[in-house]
Amino acid sequence: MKRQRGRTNLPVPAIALACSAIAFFALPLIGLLWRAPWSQAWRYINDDASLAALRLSLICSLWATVLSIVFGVPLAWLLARVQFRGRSFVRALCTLSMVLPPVVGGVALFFALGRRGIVGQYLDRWFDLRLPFTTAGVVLAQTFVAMPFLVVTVEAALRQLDGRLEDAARTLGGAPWYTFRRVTLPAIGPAVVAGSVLAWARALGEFGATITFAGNFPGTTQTMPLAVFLSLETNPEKAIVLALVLIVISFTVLVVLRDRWFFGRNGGSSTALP
Amino acid sequence: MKRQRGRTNLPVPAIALACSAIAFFALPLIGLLWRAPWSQAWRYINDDASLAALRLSLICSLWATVLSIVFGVPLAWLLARVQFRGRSFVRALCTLSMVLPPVVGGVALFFALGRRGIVGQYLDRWFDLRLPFTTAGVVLAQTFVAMPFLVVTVEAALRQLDGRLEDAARTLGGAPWYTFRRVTLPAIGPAVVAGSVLAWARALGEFGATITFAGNFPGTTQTMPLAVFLSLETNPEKAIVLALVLIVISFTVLVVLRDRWFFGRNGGSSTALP
Amino acid sequence: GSESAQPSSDELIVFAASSLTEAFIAIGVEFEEANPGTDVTFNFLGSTELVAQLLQGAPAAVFVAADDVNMAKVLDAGENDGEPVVFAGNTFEIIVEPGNPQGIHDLADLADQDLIVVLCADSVPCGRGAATILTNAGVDLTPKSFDERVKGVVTKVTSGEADAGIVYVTDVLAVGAAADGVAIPAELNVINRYSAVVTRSAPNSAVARTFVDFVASARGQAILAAHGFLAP
Amino acid sequence: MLDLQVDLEVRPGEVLALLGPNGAGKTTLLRCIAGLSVIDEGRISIDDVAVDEPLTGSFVVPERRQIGVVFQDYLLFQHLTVIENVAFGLRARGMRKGDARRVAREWIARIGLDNYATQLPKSLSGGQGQRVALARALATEPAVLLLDEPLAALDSTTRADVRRDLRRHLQAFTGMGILVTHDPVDCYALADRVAILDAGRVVQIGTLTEVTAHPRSRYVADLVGVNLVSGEVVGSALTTPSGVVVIVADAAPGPSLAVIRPHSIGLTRGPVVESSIRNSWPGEITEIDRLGDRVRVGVTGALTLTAEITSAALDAMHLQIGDEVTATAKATEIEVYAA
Amino acid sequence: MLDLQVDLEVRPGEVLALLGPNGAGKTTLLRCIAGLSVIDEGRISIDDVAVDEPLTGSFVVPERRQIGVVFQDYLLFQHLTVIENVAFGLRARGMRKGDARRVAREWIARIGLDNYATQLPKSLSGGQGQRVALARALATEPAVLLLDEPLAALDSTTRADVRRDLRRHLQAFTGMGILVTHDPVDCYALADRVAILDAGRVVQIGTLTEVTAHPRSRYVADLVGVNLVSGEVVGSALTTPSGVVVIVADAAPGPSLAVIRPHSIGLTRGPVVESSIRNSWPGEITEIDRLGDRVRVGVTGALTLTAEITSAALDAMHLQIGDEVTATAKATEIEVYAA
Ligand SMILES: Nc1ncnc2c1ncn2[C@@H]1O[C@H](COP(=O)(O)OP(=O)(O)OP(=O)(O)O)[C@@H](O)[C@H]1O
Ligand SMILES: Nc1ncnc2c1ncn2[C@@H]1O[C@H](COP(=O)(O)OP(=O)(O)OP(=O)(O)O)[C@@H](O)[C@H]1O
Ligand SMILES: [Mg+2]
Ligand SMILES: [Mg+2]
Repeated sequence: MKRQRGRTNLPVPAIALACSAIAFFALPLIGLLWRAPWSQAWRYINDDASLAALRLSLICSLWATVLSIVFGVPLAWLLARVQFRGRSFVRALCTLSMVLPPVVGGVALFFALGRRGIVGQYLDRWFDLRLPFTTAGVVLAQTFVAMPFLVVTVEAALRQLDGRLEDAARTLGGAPWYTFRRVTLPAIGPAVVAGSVLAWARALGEFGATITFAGNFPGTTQTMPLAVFLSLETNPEKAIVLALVLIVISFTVLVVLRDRWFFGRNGGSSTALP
Repeated sequence: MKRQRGRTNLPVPAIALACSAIAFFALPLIGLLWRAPWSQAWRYINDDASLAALRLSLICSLWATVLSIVFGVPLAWLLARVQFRGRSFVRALCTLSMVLPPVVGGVALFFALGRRGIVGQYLDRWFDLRLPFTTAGVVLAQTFVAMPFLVVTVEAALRQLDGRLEDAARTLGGAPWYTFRRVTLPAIGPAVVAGSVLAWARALGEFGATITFAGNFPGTTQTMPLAVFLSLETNPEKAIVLALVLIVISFTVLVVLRDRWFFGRNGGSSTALP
Repeated sequence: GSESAQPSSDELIVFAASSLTEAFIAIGVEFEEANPGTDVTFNFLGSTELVAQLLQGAPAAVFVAADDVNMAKVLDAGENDGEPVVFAGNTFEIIVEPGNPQGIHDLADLADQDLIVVLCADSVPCGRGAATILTNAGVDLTPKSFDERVKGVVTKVTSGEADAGIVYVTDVLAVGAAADGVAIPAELNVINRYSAVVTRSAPNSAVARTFVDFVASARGQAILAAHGFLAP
Repeated sequence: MLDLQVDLEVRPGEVLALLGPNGAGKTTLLRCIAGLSVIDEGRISIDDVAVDEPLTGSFVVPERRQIGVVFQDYLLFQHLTVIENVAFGLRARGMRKGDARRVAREWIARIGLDNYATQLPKSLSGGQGQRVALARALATEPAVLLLDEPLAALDSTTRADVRRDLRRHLQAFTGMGILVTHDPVDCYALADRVAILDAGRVVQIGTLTEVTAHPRSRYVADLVGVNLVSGEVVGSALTTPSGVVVIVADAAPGPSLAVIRPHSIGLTRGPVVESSIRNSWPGEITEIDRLGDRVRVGVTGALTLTAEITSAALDAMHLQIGDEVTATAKATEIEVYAA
Repeated sequence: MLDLQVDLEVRPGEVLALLGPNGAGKTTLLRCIAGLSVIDEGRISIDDVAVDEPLTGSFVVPERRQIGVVFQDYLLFQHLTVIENVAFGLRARGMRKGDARRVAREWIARIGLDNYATQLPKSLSGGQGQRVALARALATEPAVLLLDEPLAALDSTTRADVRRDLRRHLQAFTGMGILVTHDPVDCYALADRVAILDAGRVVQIGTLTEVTAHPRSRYVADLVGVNLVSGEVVGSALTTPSGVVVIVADAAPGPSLAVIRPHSIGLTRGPVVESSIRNSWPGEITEIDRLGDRVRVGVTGALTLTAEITSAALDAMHLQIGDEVTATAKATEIEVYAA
């Protein structure tokens, strides 16, 4: 209840491991900062192409996150709560895009949604809708690689949740959807936020599937990682600066969404009894 | 308790969304299967280089997963349970490698652990230890990109867990480490498994950081995604076959680890009171 | 936002091999000045990736390949409109760290077991070139890595992780002081041919053809030469 | 795990108390009625509407059943404040937010937790949590109330208050109530009839007076605090399976149960030599429970009996645990009925 | 939230019962003793070793305190079977697996759950869960036992059995016990002394007889089932703050408390005209609780009183809720003591 005296709880070896992990993540960042051409930084950032890429990256990754949540949370719910034949198969299917080398993912997306793809050819023929090489294509490619992270995280949380809380809500007259929205979702809040962060970060960093499926057109499909990658070919210093911009942005978002927002207002132990 | 009559619980719109998501993941796979050159498949697979890449991929991704668990779980614990200044910052730091385009991640690893890197130069000078261009380098690169997925997932689960269960264990004489191993870990089992699967999948599909930091040498650093990518340049059909092999393997692992294994023997609602 | 990359009438989309990036950006600027109202957009990627995208219906008006193999793929698929124009060549150099601390002076020096040498993979043009050169020189070496991109080799050398590699002359030039080049004798060297073609789906093939002609023109050649490319 | 076979009817306006040992299936039965568990055969109907009937496949989902449930472990929503918890059912049934909060606030006042309205459940004590769970279930004014040990964690003062409130509520309402409890006081105060459940079967049902007058199981006997002996009556003697003889007055022959009330049992030191009292069982004192000015003394011999004597008598006789005593009872004070 | 200021001492071998209204701080106090919550000032010591003393900064972590805790909501480990739960503490303290299981199995037999040994807690009923929690805490034979309502969810038969077992255990053991309960029977059976906690303060402490003889709070009076009146004694009359006069025999002047036992209160219809009985308070019947052959009748007038009469008397007088009656009590039967 009060102070934390004597209550760290973590054994020393665990802290040592955790700190090594932190160092492991910090060192490459320090490396980037160390090698960054600070005098040139502003010039590299304040460049139309870079800014356009940044804008596009933010918009697309946000859309991809929204799509991941809208489709991924119900999917996780289905996987966690409905017993059906082939559930393991469906679960594996939905983690597919994580193991696929992203470029292959892009090629697979072509086969599905490209001009000659299974579904894409009809989209083209009937609706005159072409997804490859468009901003929508970027969003799709990002969603394809990012959504599994949300699904897996949320499913795990649903399984950890006491289903009887939902029972209680239903006896109070909560229809399934109401119950889900007002009981299930808040209870698994930390996991949904965590999953969204994972998906967002993955979408923001997406490179291979995007460049393959959506191409690399400044302003419409050239996202920040593509800009970074291409700068690496021509101007490694600029690449470092742009990568740092990407890092700073995600840092800002994650740090600003502090613990309180991040993990709901009860900040932990949300399935506890009084 | 008994049958599932009348207890699907999921509202129809949610099922519709979930099914769309499944279709979205299934289509690209179907596309790959459709375009796969089945007559040649066996020849492409049963090829020394492919088999070596496959072996290396499995070994490295397994190691990366193990390292992610060993370092990532304590890190998640630290982030979830210890209140310290700059916690949000550390958390953001540990999701860094998710937003970094993988190639830049590889370059950043050079800056940290390479021959001229911040730490790497001393490893080289004092221990004659060089990580780039080695299998260990592959494992490191994969760990760098994969661990955040485990950390974020496990942290969310720890926050969802009722901390008083750990209290109970401590009053029974469980030292922190014992309590963690026997109470905390099993209770967040689903999330640790989910996080490990995410990390493993991400490691298995890792391409950019690996080729940058560890290079591409058959037998020591050429993993499956690298083999797939290189084949894509010369022999796209072979690339599809190899990608399918990667998919089949991860499918097998995920389906074989069925619900029971996957989510612990209580299969859900693990924080319920009797 | 789902703005499309489908071109408007005065927009010209050029798919160009990434080794041409600096040179073509300069050419693009001059071309736009010379043809008011046109707007050139480049998609710089590895030739192979460009071919893959082209075959998937990417909206390119001009395709520029770094080697004959990739150009052949486009021709085989019938995606071209007219014959390709060879407009430049590129040769190879040994890339070493600034100041050449390891004292590498010829191909034979690369065979030293203590050196960390990286090459391009066989599947990409620069890898095939390097392999031919080493065969020509009778040098047998085991590199540490076969990179999938020539820039990967460059990055490894400029970041100090590798001691040497075999890359295009233009690549060494592009990184400036970050690396030095060691010339490879012409009799051992290989020339890589760059060619450009107007695509079948080009919405305004006239403008596209004007661009190809501009690249092959004296002004285009001058810019290319300034970036280290050889005449065709 | 549990094989539950129950045939029960609760009339509108009636409250049925459900009693039974731990693990008897009380909670499970409530879950079936609420629609949270599904039955394999038979029929559950509410107001003559079959809400669960496997034969016809009819099943009404829980949220359509107009039930209120107080769960044994409360199951409060940890992310909602106390007032939001109480208002939940009203909101779920479509009441506007402001109205729902007003009603909820009244309920919170009634359970005496005004100061906690905007707190999260995790900052409540056990008893406070139980009161919130009760208010949450009652707030929707359901047609069927299912209460699983709703007063167990309350302190004595609060329990009396809440019980009184609950009685008022149950009397006013025309629906059915089923109340699981281990406290006979709750049954007396709240229930019209009592059903005793054991291992998934109803072993006794009736008004409280009927059930307590003629207990048919050790559970009920313990509950109402009487001694129960079962055996075979021949003539005026009831013989237990272990061979102990209990002399009784006018009993029909056959398998029977005998009730011996604790205060009709007397204790003497040493054997009873000559007396009008026909029954005497030697034994050892195993338990002494003081309850105000009366004392319950457990005597274990061939029979295990509880006698109730005054504190004064206990002190005068200097009785202690371990002492050898004889328990005596007049045959006329033993009530016998067919098993 | 809670401001807890307590000064308590429990001697080795002694069991202290902790009673008090919901939210009084009982659970919080146990958590502090267990080392799960930290105190701001003062000192907690076990066997003369300070385990928590902010002034000196000394703090002994929970796992070093040799305590056993039964939590109010059990907190069983859901991923471990019943036997693994019970064996947990033994294993944590380094006992070999086989030995730990053997000891655990004995405990499980003692709580009557042999059939459930290899089941997971989620397949237990509430009462069964509580028994497992109890066995888990007792199995390590701790020096200090902290029991938070350990018998609340048990049925009456099991409760008596477990209580007897617990008493045997507590008597045999030389450590200290603190027992939170709302049931006076538990206090009688298990505790040597009783402390009454209210709003974080100890309001009364002493042997059970002392505390129940002279209750100092409505909570205790309700608990032991007596009526408590507080006021100012002048001469032979105690006057409550609301002005009601209670005639008492020989009392010292000053602020006082008066206990009126329910069975010394009589009820008559209409006003009492002439009687040797000096006290008579008119009121309305608000409650009738039948408890076997006795009935508790709540009368609310200027005072709120509970009278205990026989069922026969109740039926003879046809008393019903809402009837106007007069409650009477002899001055000599009212016990008065300084507040
Ligand atoms: N989820 C479950 N899986 C398997 N068995 C269960 C489950 N829940 C309960 N049981 C079993 O069903 C039986 C009845 O349990 P139930 O909870 O209905 O008992 P109860 O009468 O409510 O007991 P208590 O008074 O202790 O709460 C018990 O033997 C229990 O072990
Ligand atoms: N985690 C918490 N945060 C804030 N306040 C709390 C917390 N836990 C308990 N409280 C408050 O502390 C007070 C004492 O709670 P505690 O659980 O100790 O009561 P208790 O005496 O055990 O009551 P009960 O008999 O109902 O279990 C209560 O008013 C409660 O609201
Ligand atoms: Mg129950
Ligand atoms: Mg408590």
